[in-house]
Amino acid sequence: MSALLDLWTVVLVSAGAVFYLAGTVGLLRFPDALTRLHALTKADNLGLGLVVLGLVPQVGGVIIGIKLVAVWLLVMVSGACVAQLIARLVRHGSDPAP
Amino acid sequence: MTLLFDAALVVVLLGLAAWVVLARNAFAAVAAFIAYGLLLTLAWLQLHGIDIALTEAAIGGGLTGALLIGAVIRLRTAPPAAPATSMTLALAAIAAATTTAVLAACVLALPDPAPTLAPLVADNIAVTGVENAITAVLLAFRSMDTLLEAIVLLFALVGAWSLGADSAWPGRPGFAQSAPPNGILAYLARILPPIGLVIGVYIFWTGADNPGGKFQGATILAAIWLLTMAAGLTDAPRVGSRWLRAALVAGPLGFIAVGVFGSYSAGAFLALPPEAAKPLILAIEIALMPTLTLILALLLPGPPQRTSS
Amino acid sequence: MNDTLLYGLTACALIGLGVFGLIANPAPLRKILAFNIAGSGVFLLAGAVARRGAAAGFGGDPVLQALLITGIVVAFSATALAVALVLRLNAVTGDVTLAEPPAEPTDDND
Amino acid sequence: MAEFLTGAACFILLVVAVGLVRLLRGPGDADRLMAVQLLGTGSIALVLLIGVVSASPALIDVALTLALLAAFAGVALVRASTTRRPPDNSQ
Amino acid sequence: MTTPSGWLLVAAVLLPFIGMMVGLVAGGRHAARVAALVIVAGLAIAFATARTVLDASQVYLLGGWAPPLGVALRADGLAAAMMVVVAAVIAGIGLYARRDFATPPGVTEARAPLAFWLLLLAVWGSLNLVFVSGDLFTLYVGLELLTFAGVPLVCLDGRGETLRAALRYLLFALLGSLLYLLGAVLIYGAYATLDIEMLAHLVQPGIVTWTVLALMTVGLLAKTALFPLHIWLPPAHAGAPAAASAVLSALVVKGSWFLVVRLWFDVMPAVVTFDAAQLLGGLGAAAIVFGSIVALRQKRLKLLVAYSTIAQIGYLFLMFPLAFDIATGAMLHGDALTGGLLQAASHATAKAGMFMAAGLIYAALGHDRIADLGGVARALPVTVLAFAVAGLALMGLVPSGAYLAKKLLLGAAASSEQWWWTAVLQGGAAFTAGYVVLVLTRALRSLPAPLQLATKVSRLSEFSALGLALLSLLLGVAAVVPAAGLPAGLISNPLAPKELLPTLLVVAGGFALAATLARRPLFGDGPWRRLMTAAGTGFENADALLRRWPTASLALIILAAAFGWLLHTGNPA
Repeated sequence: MSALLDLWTVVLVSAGAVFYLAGTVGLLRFPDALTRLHALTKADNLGLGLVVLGLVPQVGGVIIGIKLVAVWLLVMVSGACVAQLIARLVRHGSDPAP
Repeated sequence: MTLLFDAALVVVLLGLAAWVVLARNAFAAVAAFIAYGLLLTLAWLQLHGIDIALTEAAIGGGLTGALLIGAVIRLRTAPPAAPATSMTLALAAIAAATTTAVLAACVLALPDPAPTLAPLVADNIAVTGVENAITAVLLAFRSMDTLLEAIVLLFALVGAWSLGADSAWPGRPGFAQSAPPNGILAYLARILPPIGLVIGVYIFWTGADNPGGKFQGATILAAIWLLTMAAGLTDAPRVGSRWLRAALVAGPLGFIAVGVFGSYSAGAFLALPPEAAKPLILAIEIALMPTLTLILALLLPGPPQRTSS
Repeated sequence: MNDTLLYGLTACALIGLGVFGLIANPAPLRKILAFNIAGSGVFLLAGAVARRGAAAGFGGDPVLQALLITGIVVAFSATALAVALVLRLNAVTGDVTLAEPPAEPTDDND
Repeated sequence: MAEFLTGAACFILLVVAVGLVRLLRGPGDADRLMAVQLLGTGSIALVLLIGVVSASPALIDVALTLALLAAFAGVALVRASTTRRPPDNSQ
Repeated sequence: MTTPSGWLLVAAVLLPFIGMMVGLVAGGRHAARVAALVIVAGLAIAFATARTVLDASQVYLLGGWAPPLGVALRADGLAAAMMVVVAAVIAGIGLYARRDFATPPGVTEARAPLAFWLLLLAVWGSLNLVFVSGDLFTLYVGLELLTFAGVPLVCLDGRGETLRAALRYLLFALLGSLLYLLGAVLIYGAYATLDIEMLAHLVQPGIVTWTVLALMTVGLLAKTALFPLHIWLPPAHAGAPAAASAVLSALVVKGSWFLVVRLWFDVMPAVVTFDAAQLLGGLGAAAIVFGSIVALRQKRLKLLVAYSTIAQIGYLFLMFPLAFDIATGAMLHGDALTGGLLQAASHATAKAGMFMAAGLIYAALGHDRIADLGGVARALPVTVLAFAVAGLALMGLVPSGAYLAKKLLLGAAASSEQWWWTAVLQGGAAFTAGYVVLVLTRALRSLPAPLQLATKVSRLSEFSALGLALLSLLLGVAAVVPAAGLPAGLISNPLAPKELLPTLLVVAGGFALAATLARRPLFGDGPWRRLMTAAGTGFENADALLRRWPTASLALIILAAAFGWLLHTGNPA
């Protein structure tokens, strides 16, 4: 059982790390701010999500596991909102007319 | 492996710090500083300072970043200062290198094994009734420093307010915010506060026995309040408001009151009678919490700028 | 090389970087940033010193760690006050420079 | 397990650190902020990894704090860039 | 152990802070009333503390926790004396400022008056904390409190140039605190305590302690504005409202100076070396010459007084080399320290009086151009008298505190065979005389028509300035009080030839300096004057260079290195 859980952790955390890599590559390689933003939000939220899910079996406690998932949800909400805000900033230029 | 992580962290930290200092673009420097603050949080964890990491996460990740971003954007219109001469740069580099070298020599010369007060704290912590040693130091052994820290914050706020224009006194700090009420910012400012409130109070509450405490909790609450201000959902109070001022001094005055109580019940100012130590520590923290929240939040918008809302 | 030494020496380098910025960068806001870098170097040094003092079941000397938290708060309030001053200076004079303007030439032959 | 998780932490740290090149290059404020944002999510993952490795659940509180304030820099930038200052009420 | 009257120390620190908080809530006119109440109570506490300290030093263990875990407040004679001086000066300034910082009629609250009264109390509490705190970190917090309270005082009137001065002050002071904190961290790393008394027994010379002492000293010098680190002082002190200038110039700089004294005499007396003490004294001597000459070259009275503060700060550091005992290789509490303390007391009172007088002249004339001061003595006799008395007290005439201090320091110089400091002490008075003579000759000149005053000045303000100046002039009487523990026979008949001759020489020297260096000739032109004027311009240019940010901050690092090196080479470790 324990070995299976460890395997779960290894696979998911590794996958999460790969998504971080994808996010970085997108951030560096994509041509303009909006596409970079697109790549970034997908990648880092998924990356963190996979890391979180991978770690859940390792923390040994339901409450802690829930807190762990709460971290991810929080990042998703605020990440999505900030992405929206940044996108608007990019589209309107840095000082839009009111 | 851990040392490898430490080494990588240190390299990135140094690179970011160098970028903060050397970057041409001021906004890039500020952005790098925020990133630097995030990584510093990791460094505190590696150094087993979880309480410090929490403080750094709340202050560095939240308040300082927002403060500096606001400032750098507002200063964009200002004419640039004359750049330093190459002579200055060379001398400054020599001075900086010498400083680093001498300090490094001092670090290498520190005694081994290191002297420490940890055993003394361990011997005395039981009397305070709390389990978090940092809280015991901050609110029992060296509670004077904590009282003074609250007063420092109050001084900084009074100092910042005193910079305002006479015509705006005693008005509201900062500029009016009027975000679209159904915009994404307002959305964020509606869903984050309840969560933030829970987390802030939780961090405060758990601080007696686990890492956390009034200061970290207050920072989180302050950040949340600022968010609602930025979204235009709330407005900064008038600096002339009597209730605001009363709340600003309630914490330190409550702290002093508990201290005076200690001089009657336990024989010394700020002393805590052992049987009531934990409730009194909690009382001090509860008194300080709203004051710290208000001051930390109001330090960002700065002096009063407008007489009406 | 152990971890406290690594962080201690890093702290020294950070202080050096901050000192360089404080001396060489003419813009006040950048000086404030440099002050914060140097300040975090001092705090990191304290963190390394506290970690060296780990004993009695604590991961670091709790007294110094507690002082550090106070120090971080004081540094934040200093930053806030300095930023408020810079912004106010900019609002009143329209520029931000520490250099004093040359004396008015009208009463120079006094 | 600890070895693997520490290794993963090193990897993520390096990856997001490379992403900081965007912070250096820009060109816009938004690009720089995105690099910070990536580093922010990365550090949350790192905090959690360190927490599991060192078996200290209190670290999750640090991650929670970071997550809660992750949006803060972005909001500050957007607000500062879009707030028009009143003409001059300073004097 | 906590002593029976130790609670007085807690009260001395907290009462002003509580007053500030209550004043903030009460707001408006009430803030001034709260300040008045606190000043009365604070004076009583300061005198009561001094009274108890005469019997024994007072200690208070906060929270009942003994160092190294807890924090102790301690008051020795040094601290108690400073507390009394500060309380007296605060009281004088409080009286003086009643009119300047009254809330205007028809308004419930105005910004500047509220801020002034709150900050006045804030400065006071912070200073008391610096005097009595027995812990290096609590002292750091106290220093920051003092800075945060002092900086807004600089720019109370909100003009751009004062905001710039305040920013320079804040940034430079922050650099200073950073070095201080760095020193505190290192010393904790070496000894795991920050308690002054425990450190005094533990500290051994070595690379860590040399670095610590050098860093902390230089950091504090930056806050004290000792030459060549006076980058922020002239614009800040000259631009602030007069009452605020008096607070800054007479009191705030004394806080960090006091900490240097604590460090050198009480925390690390055995780390100090002869050479390092000479360097500190040498900076003081340079400050006297430099500050006085640049003061003579000023066009505006408030700037002149601000530059004279730089010279007076120099005086405060002359005692360090004289207190160094070659036999034991350590700093000794003795006549030199007493002399230095007396100097601080007499400067605090006289400087406050002088700034207050200058402020009144500015208010009455609507300007403070030195060249156009003619007729002011007739229009404002009490104010000019206050300026004159403060000037005489600073010059060290019998029976001023500065006179007594000079006597003690001359004695220490003679007994430690450091004759060169005798020359500095005697010559310094002539420099002081120079700018006093300059201002008085201008002010005493009569005009054909009486002056039209821009505003009527307040009697209360005039007399509080005069009161503080007289206090300084009469401080020498302390020698007659047996409790002060001063050697007998320090005060002698001022008209005896042995006393009269130096006095006359000082005044004559002052005339010579004023005549040759002032911007407008006092008695006419000549080749000698042209030479001196050129030298004066050179000093002004040097001053402008030193007060540029890069120069000043580099000087800070260089000085730290110099102190570190002199501490290192002088110690056989």
